Amino acid sequence: MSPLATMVRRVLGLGASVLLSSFVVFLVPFVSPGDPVRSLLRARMDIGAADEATVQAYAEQFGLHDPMLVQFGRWLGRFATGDMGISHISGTPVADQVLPAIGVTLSLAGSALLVAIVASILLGVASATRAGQWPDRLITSITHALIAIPEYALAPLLVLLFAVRFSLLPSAGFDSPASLVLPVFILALRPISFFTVAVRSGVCQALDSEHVLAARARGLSSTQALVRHVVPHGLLPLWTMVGVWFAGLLGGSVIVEVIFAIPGMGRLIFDSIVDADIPVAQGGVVVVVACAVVVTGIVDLVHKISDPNVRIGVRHG
Amino acid sequence: MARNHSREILLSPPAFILLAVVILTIAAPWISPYDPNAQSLADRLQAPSLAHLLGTDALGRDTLSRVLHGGRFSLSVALITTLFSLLVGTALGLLSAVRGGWLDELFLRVNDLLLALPEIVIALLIIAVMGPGFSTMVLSVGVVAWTPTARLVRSMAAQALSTHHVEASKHVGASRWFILRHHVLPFVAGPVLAQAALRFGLLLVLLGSLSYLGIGVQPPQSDWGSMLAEAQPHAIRSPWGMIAPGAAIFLVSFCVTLLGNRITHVLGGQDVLATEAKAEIHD
Amino acid sequence: MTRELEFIDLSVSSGDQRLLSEARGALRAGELVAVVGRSGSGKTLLTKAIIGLLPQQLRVEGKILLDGQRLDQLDEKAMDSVRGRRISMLFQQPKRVMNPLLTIRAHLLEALGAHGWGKARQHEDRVLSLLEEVGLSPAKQIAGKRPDQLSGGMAQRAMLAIALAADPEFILADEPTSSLDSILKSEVLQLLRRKQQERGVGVLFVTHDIASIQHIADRVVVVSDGQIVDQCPTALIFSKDRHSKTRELVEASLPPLRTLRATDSACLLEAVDAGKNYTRRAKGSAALNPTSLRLHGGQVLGVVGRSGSGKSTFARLLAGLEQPTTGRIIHAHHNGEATRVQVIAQEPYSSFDPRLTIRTSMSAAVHRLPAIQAGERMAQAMAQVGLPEQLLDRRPGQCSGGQLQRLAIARALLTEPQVLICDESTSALDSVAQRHILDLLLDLREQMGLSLVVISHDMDVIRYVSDDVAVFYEGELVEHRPLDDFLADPEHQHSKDLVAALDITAAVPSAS
Amino acid sequence: APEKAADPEARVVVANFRAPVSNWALESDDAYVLSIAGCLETLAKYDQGTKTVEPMLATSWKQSSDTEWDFELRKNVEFQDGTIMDAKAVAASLNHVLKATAPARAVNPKTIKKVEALDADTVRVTTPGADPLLPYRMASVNAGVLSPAAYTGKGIDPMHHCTGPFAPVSEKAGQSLTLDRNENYWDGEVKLAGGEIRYITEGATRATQVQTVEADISMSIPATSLATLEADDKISVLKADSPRTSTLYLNNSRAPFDNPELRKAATMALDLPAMAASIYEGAAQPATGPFAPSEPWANPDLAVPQVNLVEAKKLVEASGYKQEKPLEIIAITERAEFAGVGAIIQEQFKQIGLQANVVTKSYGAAEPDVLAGKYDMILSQRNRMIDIADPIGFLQSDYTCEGGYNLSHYCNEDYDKLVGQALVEKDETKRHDLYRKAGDILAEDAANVWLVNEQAIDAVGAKVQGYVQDPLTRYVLTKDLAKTS
Ligand SMILES: Nc1ncnc2c1ncn2[C@@H]1O[C@H](COP(=O)(O)OP(=O)(O)OP(=O)(O)O)[C@@H](O)[C@H]1O
Ligand SMILES: Nc1ncnc2c1ncn2[C@@H]1O[C@H](COP(=O)(O)OP(=O)(O)OP(=O)(O)O)[C@@H](O)[C@H]1O
Ligand SMILES: [Mg+2]
Ligand SMILES: [Mg+2]
Repeated sequence: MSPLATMVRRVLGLGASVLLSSFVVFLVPFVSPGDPVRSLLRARMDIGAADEATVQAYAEQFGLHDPMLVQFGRWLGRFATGDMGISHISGTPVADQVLPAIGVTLSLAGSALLVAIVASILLGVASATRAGQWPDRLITSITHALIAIPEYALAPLLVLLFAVRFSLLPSAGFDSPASLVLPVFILALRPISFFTVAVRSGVCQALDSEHVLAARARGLSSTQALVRHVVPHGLLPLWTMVGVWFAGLLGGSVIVEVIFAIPGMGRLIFDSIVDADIPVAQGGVVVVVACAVVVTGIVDLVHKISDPNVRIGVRHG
Repeated sequence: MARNHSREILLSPPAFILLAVVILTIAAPWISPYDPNAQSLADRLQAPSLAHLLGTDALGRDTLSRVLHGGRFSLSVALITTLFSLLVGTALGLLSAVRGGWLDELFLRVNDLLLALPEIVIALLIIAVMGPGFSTMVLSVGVVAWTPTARLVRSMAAQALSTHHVEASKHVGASRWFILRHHVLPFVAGPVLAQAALRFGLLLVLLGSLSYLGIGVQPPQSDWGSMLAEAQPHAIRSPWGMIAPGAAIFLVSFCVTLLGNRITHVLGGQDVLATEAKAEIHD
Repeated sequence: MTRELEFIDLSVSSGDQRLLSEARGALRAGELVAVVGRSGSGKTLLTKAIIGLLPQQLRVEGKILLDGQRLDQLDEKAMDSVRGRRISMLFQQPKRVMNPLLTIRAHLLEALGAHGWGKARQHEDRVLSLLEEVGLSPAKQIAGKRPDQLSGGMAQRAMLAIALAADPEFILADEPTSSLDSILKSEVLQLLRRKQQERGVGVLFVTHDIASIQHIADRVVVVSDGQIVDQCPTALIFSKDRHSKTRELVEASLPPLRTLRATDSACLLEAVDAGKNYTRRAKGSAALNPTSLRLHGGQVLGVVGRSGSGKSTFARLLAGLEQPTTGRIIHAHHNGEATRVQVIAQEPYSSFDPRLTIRTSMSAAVHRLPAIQAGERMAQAMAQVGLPEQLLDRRPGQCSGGQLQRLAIARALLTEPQVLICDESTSALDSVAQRHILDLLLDLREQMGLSLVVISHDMDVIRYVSDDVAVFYEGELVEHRPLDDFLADPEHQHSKDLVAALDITAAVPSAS
Repeated sequence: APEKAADPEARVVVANFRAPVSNWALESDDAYVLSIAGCLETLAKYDQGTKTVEPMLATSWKQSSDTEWDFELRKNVEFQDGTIMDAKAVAASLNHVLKATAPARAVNPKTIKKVEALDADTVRVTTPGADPLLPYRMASVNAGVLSPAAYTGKGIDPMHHCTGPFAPVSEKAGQSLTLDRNENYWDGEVKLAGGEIRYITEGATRATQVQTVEADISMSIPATSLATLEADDKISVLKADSPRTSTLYLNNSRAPFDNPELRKAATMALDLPAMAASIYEGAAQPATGPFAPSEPWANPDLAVPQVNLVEAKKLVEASGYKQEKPLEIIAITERAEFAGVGAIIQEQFKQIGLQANVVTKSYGAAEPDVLAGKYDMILSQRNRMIDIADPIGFLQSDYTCEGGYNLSHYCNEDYDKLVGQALVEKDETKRHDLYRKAGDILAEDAANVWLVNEQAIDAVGAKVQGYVQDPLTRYVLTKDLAKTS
């Protein structure tokens, strides 16, 4: 398939994904129990019953009692002009909530992945170059253990240890580099395992490949060959995974965001769905989906350009 | 899988531990020292003792009994969702690989979408609609859980189908069924089984996180995740309440991952985690 | 004193198994020594053992002397400065041994020991002159390319430039030409010989094909089952009283002894303006331009052409594995049944599922028959290809390449084909095994009246089996004539090149 | 030891349980955040110590007719942006809240007809009917006053637009509000250089923050963290009766709890002290009735209901109730402790022969059924003095036959009559008397089971000085709050 056709398909796919996901989110208040307008009012004010007139007036203000498709059409019309709508709770533009949140999450997910990349390169190379020996077995065990850790159990324990007990790190928030340490560490755990395995197998494969042997025959020392020929190849499979994980972490760090009181995307979506603030939830989901599709698309593209195995394609015949 | 292979898998330490956990949880009603819901408000938040091996929780309920009973819930939900995703994922993955065309295209798009929407957000949407509970949990996780399996099956089946030997078989007149049965399924089965083990572990943790967030299992029922959530506020005074269910989730998930890894290992494959990674590289 | 690379009692073992035992020999500067032997005989092990790059699990014993200095006792660091600088290597698959992420320039700089920051500029002249020396121009442009952007021949030349970069005294060449087509092969061989003589380098040239090196090698060393069984000056290799293993190799490279021509019979298969364009766009060159051709019963059609010239595409169209985008393929009907066509693929190891027994794989062809009948048919097919029935219960990993290729033929025979298309079916095999398969094919034609389409980039093969030759060039059938006419008077420029290449590598008459 | 001197450069960090969600709309609960921050001030102020409404931005007020109140503004009060606070600005602020689509609970068109500036220093508030509680309303945070410049096209901008001791200077969305000392504060010198309000909705995290000294004051500490904090000698834990009572609402409108005998049995079955001591960690008092004992209108003679299983069983039998299927206790998910409370109730009901299941639901999901009277029991909690320090709103909406929030669907004409009288009673003592009688009727009828009176718990770090706890969570950063270095 030509690059242009791929691009067009991707863009169409992106549009479809965004539309579909926003519609799914949009449906939630229509099919879930409870009155969404009262939910919205409750989010503005403490538990208590709003009287019917208030509910009516409030619904009127945001057109919440219009037929479903009319509402969705209105949202779409606005969205087409780049306007994500108005939050039903704060009455402010959705973008004002979504953009800071995505910023927070981007830096959180970005740092976590950065940590994971660095750690996994070290671990993966260390274990591949000692394949079958104890460092390899140890690292492999660690990678298997990391994914089994329930982060919601580990995070509170780490807070108790590092924040409460030793006062080394802040227990929550998102303002100083120190406040990033624990959440980033916890978010990085799982990617570290997956990345390490990818790097390890990539490096193992590269170690076995003939071009590394040829490089040695050219007079490169084993370290030089490792740095110049093995590791770059070992890392090729990593980049696609980074893309996928990046996409996943954008909205998927709810637990960490809740535990560490971080005003990120996962939390924003979580709260807005709970409070029935659908424009915000829609905006959040759309941005997450769009970012995810774009990121995976870019990674795919980079992968296609950078990985010669993919670039050449498998010969038929 | 050859017989000695199965033996190598089944006679391993993780398999024993898992078996023990499963037996203990199944037998929970008979072996647990207390009724998991029996409260004794006077004996709350006790440290481990002879009377309560793992101490008591905030309502004075025996933590050990609750971990055992909670395991029934946690493990069965995780098992059901894993089986569900295994069946659905394998069927759809095969279909997509074999049929190709628009079906495959549709499959890829749906996958892209589900990949872009974090699992927990999807779970949240479903819970918002259906309210929390057992079936919601299974459904909300099941909706997404099949995709990694399907992607793996699709990519492996496509890989199997594009081999020279399949082409050779086809050309000498092998039927579709012959190819599926001899060339594709044996190729796919091992990694998929290994991945299912891995998925079970991951799902156990994910389901726990729903309960932890309070949108999963609802009291008075409890699973390991909700036990963790209940115990967290008391963590300083009584860390056992958190450590026990946390360790249970970790132990089961870890063992089952090791087991999955053993499967790929005896099949001469890579690390089980790579099955998940392979599933991610698509299109 | 001439420089000398000597190995004494060199053994390589894996566990208790001796893979190479007590090899002894020497290579002097300015000399080209051919190491010949069948696949798996230990040729590669020998070269890797000399340069000290065997995998760690293999144990090496014996002495390796470079100008009297014990290489086997050097530490890794010292060895690093021998490799590339004093002894370098050439490999069979140039693209696979180059780092696909790096440019040719980067490879050359590495070989020059100049891969640091800022050193590139200083050595640019050296890089370009090396490339020009091996006939790669414009050098500047080629230096900037990555391996996958080069053709096979160019890559092999680049490989040679890399090997020559640090001005080594010895080059160990492990089958550097066996993946090239005849024309390229002769070009590269000549280039190698020239450079070797100009620079006075000692070359150890590994091959399984005596014919290809008979004009350039000074001496021949014959390896069989991990042992050096024979060595002598090249000229003496053809004498009748040499070691039996030597004879075997020599015979496999002999010119055709047969000039049997099948009598014309009915047309089985006909291509009428059949062409194929893989891309959907109308523009852009088609993989195969419209081609017309007839195939008769019992005929052997040899198909030659460079890589990418459309040979396989044509074969796939004939076999019905692909639908032509223009024209059509007409199958003759005989007793109401259309002509049955079967294809034998190139790679013996990939044409059987490694997890299944051969029997299961074979049963694909007869799984619709009752079990007993199917078993009988398989036994019969095995007999036809001259293999014992026990082989059926092995897995592909337990069979040799030659056996697998026979098994592939047996599987094809199960469908009772009238036409057998062999797409490079022997090029992965050593010359002896290749000869055996070709003989088997000719036998089958003899016995069963099979028509054969033999696709090969190796003119020796074509000449050995064909009645008629079809030459493809850039997706076009440029020549289609009886073999003798073709050899005597090739018309198309490409055909002329092919025939000329044949002369250079042609075997001398057996009486010598 | 002698108290250390306060540091004039010190800033105090407050971990607040509430995050502003409504773009600082004063009719919403965001007003509480601004009030806690020491930014937003009101004309009057309810003093927790004296239990009276006292002057703040207004120096005095008088009722010029049954429905008209004139507030005399304090002179020379400047907004933090330097503009003068005059009657026009005050009227504009209040009218803004009155015009809101979703108006505030205490300040809305039903309680206030109009607000106008009589002259530069006098604001007239007109009520639809006689309302002795108007000064209370004007003390609610929703009646806060902001500079005219705060009302922008894009909503409310509080930065430097209040009158209070602290001026907001910047906000990190979803995280915190930073404030600096108001050098020109009308009520004198402000001791702290500034402060920060951090929005931390997770209770456990708030508790941790004060332990780690990331926060100086953590508000609304969850009961579960209480023991830990109390064990920490660097932290003082302040408790006060809050106007919230956790209540097991019984559906009075349908079987079986339309039978008062059965409701009484339910009350007798529950061991409230044990509940308060366990789930609530002693951070709540077993309830004696609809009011907390510390409230002026509570009946001091009411005692915590005694567990009496024998009597309760008898009542159940006497009621003739035959249980066919288990009753349902809805525990709302918004309050984590209700799951445990529900579990306890389930156990204790079992002992008097009532089978019940606990189902957890979000309040939003449960509300339609509850309001429609389609439920058995729901665990919820209710603030009696939302926004104003008087229970009349609560008594009216929650228990009168026509009450807008009568979850228990309770209806008693005698009760309604008492509430009607209280509504127009100007004399405070008499009014409180009426409240008490109304409360007695509720208790007598066992309208619901009032479980525990919750307490407001704040945790305060050792360096903080001059912190006065406000159970209604309105005032935290005050001019007198200080911190040692
Ligand atoms: N790393 C290894 N471990 C064990 N056995 C090996 C290893 N490498 C090669 N061998 C075995 O050693 C023998 C000689 O192998 P070698 O690669 O030298 O053959 P070759 O003569 O180069 O064959 P070809 O012409 O196919 O390249 C073979 O039987 C091979 O299976
Ligand atoms: N499935 C395919 N899709 C697209 N292009 C193809 C496909 N198969 C072959 N081609 C292209 O068609 C052209 C002819 O290929 P073909 O395989 O027929 O060459 P060949 O003569 O068999 O070469 P070789 O000697 O390398 O096997 C080449 O340019 C090739 O890249
Ligand atoms: Mg070799
Ligand atoms: Mg080909």
